[in-house]
Amino acid sequence: MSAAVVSSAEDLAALRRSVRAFLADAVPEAEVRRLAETRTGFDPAVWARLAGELGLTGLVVPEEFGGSGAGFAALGVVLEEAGRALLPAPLFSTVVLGVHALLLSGDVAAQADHLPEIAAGRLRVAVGGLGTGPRARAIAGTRGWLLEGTVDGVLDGATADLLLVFADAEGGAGLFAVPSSAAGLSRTPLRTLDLTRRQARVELHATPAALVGAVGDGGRVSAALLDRALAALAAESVGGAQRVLEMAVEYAGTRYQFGRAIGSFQAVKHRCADMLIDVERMRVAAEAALGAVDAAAPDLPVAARVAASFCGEAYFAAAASGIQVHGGIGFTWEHPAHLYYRRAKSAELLFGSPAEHREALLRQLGH
Amino acid sequence: MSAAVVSSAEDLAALRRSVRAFLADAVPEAEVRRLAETRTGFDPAVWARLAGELGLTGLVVPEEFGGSGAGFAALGVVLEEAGRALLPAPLFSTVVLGVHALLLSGDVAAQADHLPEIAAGRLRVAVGGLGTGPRARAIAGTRGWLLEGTVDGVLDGATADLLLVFADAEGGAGLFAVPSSAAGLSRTPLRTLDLTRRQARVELHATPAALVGAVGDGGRVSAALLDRALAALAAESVGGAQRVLEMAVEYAGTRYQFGRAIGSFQAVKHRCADMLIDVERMRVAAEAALGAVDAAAPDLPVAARVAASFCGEAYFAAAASGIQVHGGIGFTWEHPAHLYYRRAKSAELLFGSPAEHREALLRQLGH
Amino acid sequence: MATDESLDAFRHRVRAWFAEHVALTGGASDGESTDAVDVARRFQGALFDAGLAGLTWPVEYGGQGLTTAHQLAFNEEAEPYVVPTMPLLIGLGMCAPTLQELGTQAQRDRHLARMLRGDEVWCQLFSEPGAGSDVASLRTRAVRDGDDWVVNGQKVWTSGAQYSDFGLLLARTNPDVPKHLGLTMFVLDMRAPGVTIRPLRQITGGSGFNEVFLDDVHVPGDAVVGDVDRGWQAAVTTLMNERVSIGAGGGGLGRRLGGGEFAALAELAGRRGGLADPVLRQSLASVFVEERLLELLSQRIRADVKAGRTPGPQGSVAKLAGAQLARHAAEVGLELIGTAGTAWDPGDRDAERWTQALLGAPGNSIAGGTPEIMKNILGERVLGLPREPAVDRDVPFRELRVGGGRS
Amino acid sequence: MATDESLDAFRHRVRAWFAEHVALTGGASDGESTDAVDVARRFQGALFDAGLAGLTWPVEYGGQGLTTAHQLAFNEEAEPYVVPTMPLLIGLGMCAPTLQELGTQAQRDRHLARMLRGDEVWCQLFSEPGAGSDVASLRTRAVRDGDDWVVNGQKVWTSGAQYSDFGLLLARTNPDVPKHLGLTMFVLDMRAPGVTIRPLRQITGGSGFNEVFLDDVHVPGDAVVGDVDRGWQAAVTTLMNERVSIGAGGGGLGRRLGGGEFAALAELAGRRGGLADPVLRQSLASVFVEERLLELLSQRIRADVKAGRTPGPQGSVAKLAGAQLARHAAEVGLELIGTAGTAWDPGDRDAERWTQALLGAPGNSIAGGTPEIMKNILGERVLGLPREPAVDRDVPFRELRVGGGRS
Repeated sequence: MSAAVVSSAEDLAALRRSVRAFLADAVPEAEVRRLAETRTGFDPAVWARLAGELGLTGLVVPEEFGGSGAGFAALGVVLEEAGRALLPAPLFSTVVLGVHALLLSGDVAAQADHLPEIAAGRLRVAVGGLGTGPRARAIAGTRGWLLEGTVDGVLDGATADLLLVFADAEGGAGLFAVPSSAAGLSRTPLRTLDLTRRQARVELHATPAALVGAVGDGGRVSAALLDRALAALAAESVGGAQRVLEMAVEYAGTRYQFGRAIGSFQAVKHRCADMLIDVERMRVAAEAALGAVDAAAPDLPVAARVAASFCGEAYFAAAASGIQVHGGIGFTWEHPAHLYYRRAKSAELLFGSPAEHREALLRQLGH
Repeated sequence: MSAAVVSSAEDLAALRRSVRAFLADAVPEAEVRRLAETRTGFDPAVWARLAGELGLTGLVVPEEFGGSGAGFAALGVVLEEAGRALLPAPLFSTVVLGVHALLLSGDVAAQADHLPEIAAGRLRVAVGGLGTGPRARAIAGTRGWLLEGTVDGVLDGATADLLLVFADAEGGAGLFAVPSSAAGLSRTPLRTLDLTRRQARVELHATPAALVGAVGDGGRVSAALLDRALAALAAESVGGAQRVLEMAVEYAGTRYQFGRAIGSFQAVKHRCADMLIDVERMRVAAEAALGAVDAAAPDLPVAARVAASFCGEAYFAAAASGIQVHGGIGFTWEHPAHLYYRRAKSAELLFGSPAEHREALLRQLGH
Repeated sequence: MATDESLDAFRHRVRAWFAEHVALTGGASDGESTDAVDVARRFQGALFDAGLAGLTWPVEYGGQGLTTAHQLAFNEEAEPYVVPTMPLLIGLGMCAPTLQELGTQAQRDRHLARMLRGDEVWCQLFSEPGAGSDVASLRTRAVRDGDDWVVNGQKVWTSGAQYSDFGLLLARTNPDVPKHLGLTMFVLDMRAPGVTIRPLRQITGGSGFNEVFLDDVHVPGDAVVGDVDRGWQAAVTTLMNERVSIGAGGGGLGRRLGGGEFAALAELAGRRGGLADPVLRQSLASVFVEERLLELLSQRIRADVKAGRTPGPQGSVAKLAGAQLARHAAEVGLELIGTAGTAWDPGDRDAERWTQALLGAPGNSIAGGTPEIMKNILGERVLGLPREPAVDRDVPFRELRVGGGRS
Repeated sequence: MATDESLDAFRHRVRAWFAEHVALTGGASDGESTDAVDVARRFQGALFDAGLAGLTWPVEYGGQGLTTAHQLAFNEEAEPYVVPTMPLLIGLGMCAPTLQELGTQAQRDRHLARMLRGDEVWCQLFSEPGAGSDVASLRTRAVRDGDDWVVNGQKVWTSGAQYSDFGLLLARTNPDVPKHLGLTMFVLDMRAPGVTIRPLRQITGGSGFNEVFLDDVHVPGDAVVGDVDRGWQAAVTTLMNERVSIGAGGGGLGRRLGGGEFAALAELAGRRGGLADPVLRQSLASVFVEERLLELLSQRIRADVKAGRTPGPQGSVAKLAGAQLARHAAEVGLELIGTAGTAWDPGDRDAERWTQALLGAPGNSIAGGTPEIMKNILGERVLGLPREPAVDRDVPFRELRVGGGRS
């Protein structure tokens, strides 16, 4: 289905069905495992179909730039399904971070350059410098901006066609675009806890870069982008946690020990109930954050931190609990449980720890 | 039995039996409840028997001052039993805080004045200024020291015959003795969360006081006393938590719902097991702290903070869990469960919160 | 009565009524004092006279026969006011729907309109000392005496027994069949001879519940609700209505959601110190998160009810999360107060408030369904996990071991 | 051999032996590589030659017939060294005591001295894919074939299968009786035709366990340990010895206690920042407390063993607390490392260590008894709470639903 008209509950449900069906068919667990062993970590053919058949790379790209102009409600549905399937593809990096960095920058020229390419599935974007690690510096040279420094933990940074890097210039922080072919750019894949999401170290040595938006506006853009990233990650985590819960319930209902399905034992039943309680709370937290983006609510930073601090811990707790329900089989390599366990802990720490999110939340609340 | 010879495991077991039997007979639950409604909160006749028949007020008083010269191993046994029975009596204030403040002060004259009286059961002592609240000041007047200020939360402060107050003088902190008859002394009972342990606000207005030990030595004495207080409180808490566990297990084994003893349901069984796990850990924590006092181990401050930070939270968790096992009956006034719940939360906060104990622990460890 | 009235006109009428009768609202509503009951009766009577009581009830029972949309409009208009009808909620929310569904015509005619006017206050007598989570194991006996019944036994956790006119009583009428099959529901006149009510003091010192002793209480034969020996089905109807009524309110014993635990704690921290402590800041933020999630769950439940959907698992989740929040907030409050939370001057309202909150937490967690029962419901009814092997399903009640508990 | 030797003389002999054979100690001992097994065999052989193996075993089985005091003296002298006998522990700690107690004279004569010399390495084959916590529901069949038996089935979680010479096998010999009554224990030659061993890869990437497939494996009649159909009692004996052996080590799968999680984390915090963060300081202090309590529990267990007392509940408590500490420490480690714990340069040993610790935590919690099973043990055997109603006690195994689990 095209994502062109995605607004009503029925549209969202249809979008969910089509994404779920596609992923079940194109990226089943065996394929996720296979891709985890490859160099790039994703399948360009699947990426092309995600962009073409499903229109996902253009989902939130405004219509004037060739996209569907959908909002975070629709994006949340897609990410929930991607999280459920552990889809290894540069979706989060390109569609959540890349597209929204460009949109938030307000730089119409850069948008016109890149968004249609993204929507068409021809450009994959990674964003660096969003987190709290070391940042690059931007120096105004005679022939334009040059970037210098190292940026760690760039999602899909090794395979992106375009890097958008938050860097500190003399007049303040700014967002800079660096094509993958730029001089002085080197990208090193890192070892990752999460086998289904790649990260890279990006080193910049006098690397020519194009300013996107204005110097001094980078702080605003990165803060707003972070809120959106947290909301999106929460949605993705809901999908993963829901799947973990379903696997646990299915196992508990069909695994017999001591003459009974183990799910009839209160210890297991209540463990599943605790997971359900957390998943339900994750869901409302994520939906509130997504809704706050779509409503341009002033409350968004609060909603985003609530979602981030809760969903990070709850997803990991659910993933760990899911392994416990499975017992021995749950900690074997062959069982998918550990893929979620890895993803969950990685998500918990990706944009700051839950404690950091809570501290930020309290500041947002004016305390 | 006399506490004169208390050293071996057999002696300690005998001490435990005699204290438990005495308390079961002299201060059963109905009596604890009755005393909770009285003005002073304890029964002088029982106090006299604790001092006389059981020799508890002299238990840790050195033999040269008329006591038994026992150590913290024996004191811990007594306190565990007192905590188990929720004994409402000024035992902790007099025997733990009062006796050890005098012993730690090194002031032989003050010891000779007061310890024999304590051992004989004729003097009840309260100690103020040990915690983190506001402290009194000590002013050197022409006729000796005068104390000025308010000290909050003095255990058994309203009924003690003698107050020992840590106060700040010009040359540093010191310990000062104030008889209950002193001029300018006023004592106000406070409302307490724990119905079985009284606390008072002590106000001092130009109150004459006798210096115990040396000015400038008060910091050392109060730190050493705090370690002992934490070890003692942990022992008391073990007794309470153990009793809470026993009540829960007894109820779970005899209460039938859905045709089964509720203790056969894993939710209840595992709740009791969790309580057991905590009680066992409380026990080793408390014993290590008591042992560190007796061994004069340099590790004592660490052992004391380990015991305090763990036992405070674990006792309260056990008390709350015990109520849950009892269901509706557990949150009625008539059931003893809430007396332990109140005691546990009070113990958790009495000498600082668990978070404060953990921070102090890390400092003790040199970090 | 007002079926032709447009929704807008109705809304305006409600708004005007509240503006005019504001003096009737906002009174003490702790639900325990008889004063609160009088306030509730007067308010409900005025509402009835204005044609604003029982909006969605059938006209034949004294209701207005209006739509859910009218009810929601009413609720929205009522939002700014403290509506003092708490003492009537069990009657109107649980007992009346049961009578509507299962009562005889005579029972409906006699009671429903009076309940709606606030002339009759009702309570519910199901739980017993030996039958808590397992209500169906109750032992109160009703024995035939000609056309009548004689009831003996003891009930417990009866909210509002002391001021109620009537109660829905569940009693055992056949002990020779399995426990669910021998129960019957009755209308009990709370003033009948042999009914003795004793307040049950809780940890907090308050007495929101009662014990009710039934000694040779005569109940007329026409007081049976539904069929003899089919009382369990009737009780399930009553409890379903309880769940809907609690669920719509957002879970947690009528606890007002977004009641501002975080706001109160943040204010406390600002006043007594604590906002500068990074560790306490973590606790404060956690309370905010828990509270926010509870609000969101409650919104979801209300949206479901509004849309006519059966609420999902959020009701049970909200009950559990609400109890957890209450305890957590109380613990954080006490930690902010520090040692003064163990002993305080009677004038220290902070210590009073948060120690009371701490003492109320266990009741909050247990009443209305223990966490164990709520998790069974989530595990079995929502997740579809298998039940425990039943050891009491096919055993005559007489042979079943019930209650007990010596400690 | 050395029964006249005084305890002091013995201690000196041990000390001298270790000083002389220090080169044999401290080798790789991760218990997985065959290299480690060779090291273990050589060390054990030297120990045997010196008359220092099987100190408390009867002389007739190749042991020294010494007292527990001698064993403790040995342990104390061994403390400074890394004793590389991990791969032999299942054989010496679980299988050998079972043979001593239940084996035939021929079995004892054939195996015990060889095990003690390190010439035979043993493993244990109880668990199956369908029989985890419920070992007695295992499905591997042993069918009589003349005097011999033919075994078919699959075992799992078999530590050391890949380098073991023999194993204690539990198999079903009678499916027509309740599950505990139709099991028999056998000595299995791990090199027999039909035995296929496949390493089982864990979350961490390591392979500490194996699957063992048994296809028409012929087992001679004289390989039965104990009586036919009385294998459950034999297995209980084996598992009791496991518990004593784990308990004495301090719980937690041979995990070295006081292994210094706190020290490592404090060092990490000092190096990468974190000691200045009051919230992280709380986490660090909590790890210290958990670790200290675990050490104290372990001391208690050792003291009980030393005094000849049966260890109390501390063994199960230590197992649970150890797993909890392992996970907690790993989580704190990752929080200290921060975002770099999600992606790191291969040279970042901190990230490697603590992510591995996190990945190992679930196995630590499940292997050797899930928390659920440990809490059942504590609840039933220590606290005396009633068991679940048994639905499988009196049912012929053939009619029992077993295993499964589709996800």
